[in-house]
Amino acid sequence: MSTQMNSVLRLPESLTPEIQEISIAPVVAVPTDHPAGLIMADYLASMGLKVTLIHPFETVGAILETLNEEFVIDSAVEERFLALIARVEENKNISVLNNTRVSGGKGWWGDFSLLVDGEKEEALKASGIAFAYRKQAVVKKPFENDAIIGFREFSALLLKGKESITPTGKALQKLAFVLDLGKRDEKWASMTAIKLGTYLKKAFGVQVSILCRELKVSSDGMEKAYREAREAGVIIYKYLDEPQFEGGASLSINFRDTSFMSDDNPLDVSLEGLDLVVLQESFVTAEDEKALLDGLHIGLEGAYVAPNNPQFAGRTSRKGVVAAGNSRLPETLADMETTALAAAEELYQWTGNGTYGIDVQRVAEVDPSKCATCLTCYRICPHHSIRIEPYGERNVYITKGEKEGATWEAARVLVETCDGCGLCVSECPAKAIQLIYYPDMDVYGFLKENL
Amino acid sequence: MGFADHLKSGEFLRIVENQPPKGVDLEKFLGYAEAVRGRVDAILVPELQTSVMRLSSLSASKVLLDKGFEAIHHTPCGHKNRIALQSELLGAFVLGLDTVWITRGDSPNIGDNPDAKEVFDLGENELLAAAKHLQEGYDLAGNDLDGAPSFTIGASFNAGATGRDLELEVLGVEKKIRLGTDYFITSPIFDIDQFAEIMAKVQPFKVPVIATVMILKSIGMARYINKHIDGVMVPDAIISRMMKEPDKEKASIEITASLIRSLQTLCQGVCIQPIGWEAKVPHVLDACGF
Amino acid sequence: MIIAEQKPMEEILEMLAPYKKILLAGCGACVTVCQAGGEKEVGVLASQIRLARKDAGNPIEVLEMTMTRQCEPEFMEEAEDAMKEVDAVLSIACGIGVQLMAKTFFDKPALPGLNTTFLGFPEEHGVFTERCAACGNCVLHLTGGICPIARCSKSLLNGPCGGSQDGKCEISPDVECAWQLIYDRLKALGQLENLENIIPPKKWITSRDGGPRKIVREDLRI
Amino acid sequence: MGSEKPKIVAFCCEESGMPAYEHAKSLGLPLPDALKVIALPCGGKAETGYIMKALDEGADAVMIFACYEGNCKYVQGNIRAKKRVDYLKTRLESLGILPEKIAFCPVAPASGARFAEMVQEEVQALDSRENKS
Repeated sequence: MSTQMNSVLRLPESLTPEIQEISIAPVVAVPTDHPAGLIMADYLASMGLKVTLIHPFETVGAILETLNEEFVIDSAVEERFLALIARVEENKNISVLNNTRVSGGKGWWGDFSLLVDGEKEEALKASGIAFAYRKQAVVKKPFENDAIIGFREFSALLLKGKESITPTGKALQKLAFVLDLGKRDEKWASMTAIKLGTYLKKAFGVQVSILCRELKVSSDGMEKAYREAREAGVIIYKYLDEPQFEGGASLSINFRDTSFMSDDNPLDVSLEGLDLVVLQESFVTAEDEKALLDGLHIGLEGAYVAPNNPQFAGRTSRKGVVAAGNSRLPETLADMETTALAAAEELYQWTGNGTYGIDVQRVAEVDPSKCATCLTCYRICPHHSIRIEPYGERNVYITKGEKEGATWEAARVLVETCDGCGLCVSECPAKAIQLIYYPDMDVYGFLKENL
Repeated sequence: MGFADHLKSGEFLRIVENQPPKGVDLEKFLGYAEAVRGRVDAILVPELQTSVMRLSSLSASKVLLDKGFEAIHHTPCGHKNRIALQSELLGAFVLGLDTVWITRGDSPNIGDNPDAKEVFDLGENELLAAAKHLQEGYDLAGNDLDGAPSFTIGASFNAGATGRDLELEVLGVEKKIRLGTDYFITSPIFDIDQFAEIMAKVQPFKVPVIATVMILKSIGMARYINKHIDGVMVPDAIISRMMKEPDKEKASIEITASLIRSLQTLCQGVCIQPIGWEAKVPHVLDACGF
Repeated sequence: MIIAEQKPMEEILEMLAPYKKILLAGCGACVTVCQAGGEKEVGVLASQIRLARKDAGNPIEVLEMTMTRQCEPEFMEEAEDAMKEVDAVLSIACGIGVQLMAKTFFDKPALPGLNTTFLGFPEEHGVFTERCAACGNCVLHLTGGICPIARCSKSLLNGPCGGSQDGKCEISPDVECAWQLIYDRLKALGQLENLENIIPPKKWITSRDGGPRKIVREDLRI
Repeated sequence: MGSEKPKIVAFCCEESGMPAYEHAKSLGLPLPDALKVIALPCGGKAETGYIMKALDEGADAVMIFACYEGNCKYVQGNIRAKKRVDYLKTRLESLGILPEKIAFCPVAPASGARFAEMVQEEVQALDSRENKS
């Protein structure tokens, strides 16, 4: 055993970097109903981009109404945001569309069109899109009880500095978090419960139980956080069937736990005398956001891309589209502001300079003579950056290295938005696609040499 | 004496084919049967021959059985799937029709309802296997039966095979015997020499072979057979003999009778196929001295 | 498009048992698109065969090739050289490809690596469904563009059979009742009166029931 | 050479598997000499052909190190890789080859320890199999 002798095939930088400058109009759209949208619009405009702010309210100021619901704000924060609104309203780089809803979108980075209020698509062109929408938090209470609340409400209580107070006025001694009641597996809730639980246990000696279906260790630092929580005395249970709640004078939860025993041999657990139960909410995506995501082939998953690199916190699966605010479920005001700025900066990097240099070697390329136009790549591409060009003259595609006049009906990769991930390469049944900078032969050659 | 006993006895068997009516008037059908009563060992009742829609072999055989005839019930594969075929075999047994003849059957597109859906779920060999299974007490899928039938099973045999086909046919005969065939009825025989050659190859299997003898009604019919029906060849000698005779009907009966007489030494029986000349069958029997 | 799926590995290995060197031939047409016999499947299957045989201590040499289309005699040329070297060819084209291989290379066994399954389309990526039975006598104009021959499990021309429940077929709750679909579509089209007419019994003679079919276009023959 | 066995090919996602491998190395954690590491831009790039080819060329096991579910930069590259591995396992089984020869291993970029642990587990599993047969 050693750590020195492994043969390693690394990702090549590029064969021979070939930078192609493409022009990108510094024009962006910010569809929003969330303060994060204002932050992004302000930042992008201040960097010199032409920004169209699209929102459904009478005035820009109305966007701030949500600030109160979501976050705890003091007068300093309020002042900061009032100044933000003033800047947005005054900035000549920002044109504001009041009372406007988004009903769809299409296109690619550098050439997006937004459908607003059912108008023609041509109505709004933009090179990039930064969006931020509210999400409606829905707490599914088993029955009406003041001591059963959602995460958002609980965070607000804590942030008000009343850590040991429950909504019922009772001193908080026994607390249970119940996760995974909704369908979607959202890691933020586990993360929040673990962090808050550890804090409450350590700082105030609150007895904390966390009930979940599955431990989510898939984020950075989660394993460590779980360990810390356990060491602090937070008890984590795993249930199979939905826990049963009982109300009355004393709030209790009954469920079958599988964390100590095996799945086949569960243990009946009853948590009694709870002062507070915090339920994981489900979040309802805004109509406008849904229409936008569907139109751009992003989908909810694509909007929440959370790559391991936290630098890109605002990225979606599409180049030229970033998200912030409630669209990504941040926890605190500071988080929200950071994400919004990071997202805006990301979009500025792509769209701000008027030109963009692309290494056309670091992309996938289709060999049209092999392409069976099966549409696999078109369906699979996370960036939606493959088009199929089947009909007529306008779609004729002359390939590299082919004689002039050689035309094929085939898929074509848009080099501008291709990120070189290779998903299309690995799925193509005709083996018609290759990553130019990292062809299959590299891998096959390495295997042959080293095995 | 039942048909099975006749087979065992080794005597030369006489079978007559009697086509069920296309309709429900049984008068002619029964008339033809009565005309040969006591002079033949069994009456073969074909099922949907050449895919022409008519009364089923099962019903017609049962009518004959009730009138005291020995009937051979025919089950071809063309128009029923394995479920119906097995059920039909069970039905034949409970009606007392325990002598059956299994063949591949004809495609509907040569019959009078050419648009019908072709079935051929099972081939002849698979149906023979099914019959074997039924007699052993379970169906083709291996499910147990509540009471097993017992049959005397016949299969077909293309006696017109020559050259490469002959090898295949002999192989097929062997296979069918393994699948429980008790007797064979051949395709129509006209060429005795050729048939003798084939019989030399299948004789060692020691399974009774019954040769079909078709009553040749006219020279036109002979020519049609030579042109359109694979595996059956009317030799020139027979055609020229017919041409010479002034009384074609008489010639026809004599030719048939002489064929039957030559076959008496070659195989274990004949099945007379009248093809519309049912009324002439007694004359053929007379001419043969049966 | 012709939809096919790969035969079980056991079956493929059994077929290949007598051979030491084979050609694995894919096809660049339908089976590429339904991801059963394209270049990728050729690569993966070849590796699988080699692995299994190596493991069994009876190694086999597998040449790989994906032909443009295995359903045209002209493209058979592509395989000529390779066929000289091998004991047999395992074709992962549809049944047409296998037969054309058998016909072209008469002295070498042509083995099928796929089960050619039906005429259909991908309902979603990775889900293929049957839509046409190639019966040779189309009735789609009478049935709202939904084929009762291919999609009704009893191929009823004047359905429904009465066995469907909640619009699902009695054979499985995953199968939609074709006659429910036909009814819905005709209703949407305002053509429900179509259902009052009785469609005459099907002419199966145009289907496989009339024997192997053949189309001769004298105007096209060269 | 004893250290030449078992040959393990690790396909590593550039976003998680590769950093985890580097991390394991920087921590000095033991990794087998015969571990061959191949970087891929995404776990989803580990195509069926690569995996089968690696086994075909003589690898004793193939491991695919990709991101945890929900963490893929390309939305579903890891999910697709996992599905592919599951499919290939069924194929291997029908070939009479142990499906454990292929493993899908989700890993976080900073989990060098987990990376090394999973490789060790695979080595041990291979060893015990070797001893059995």
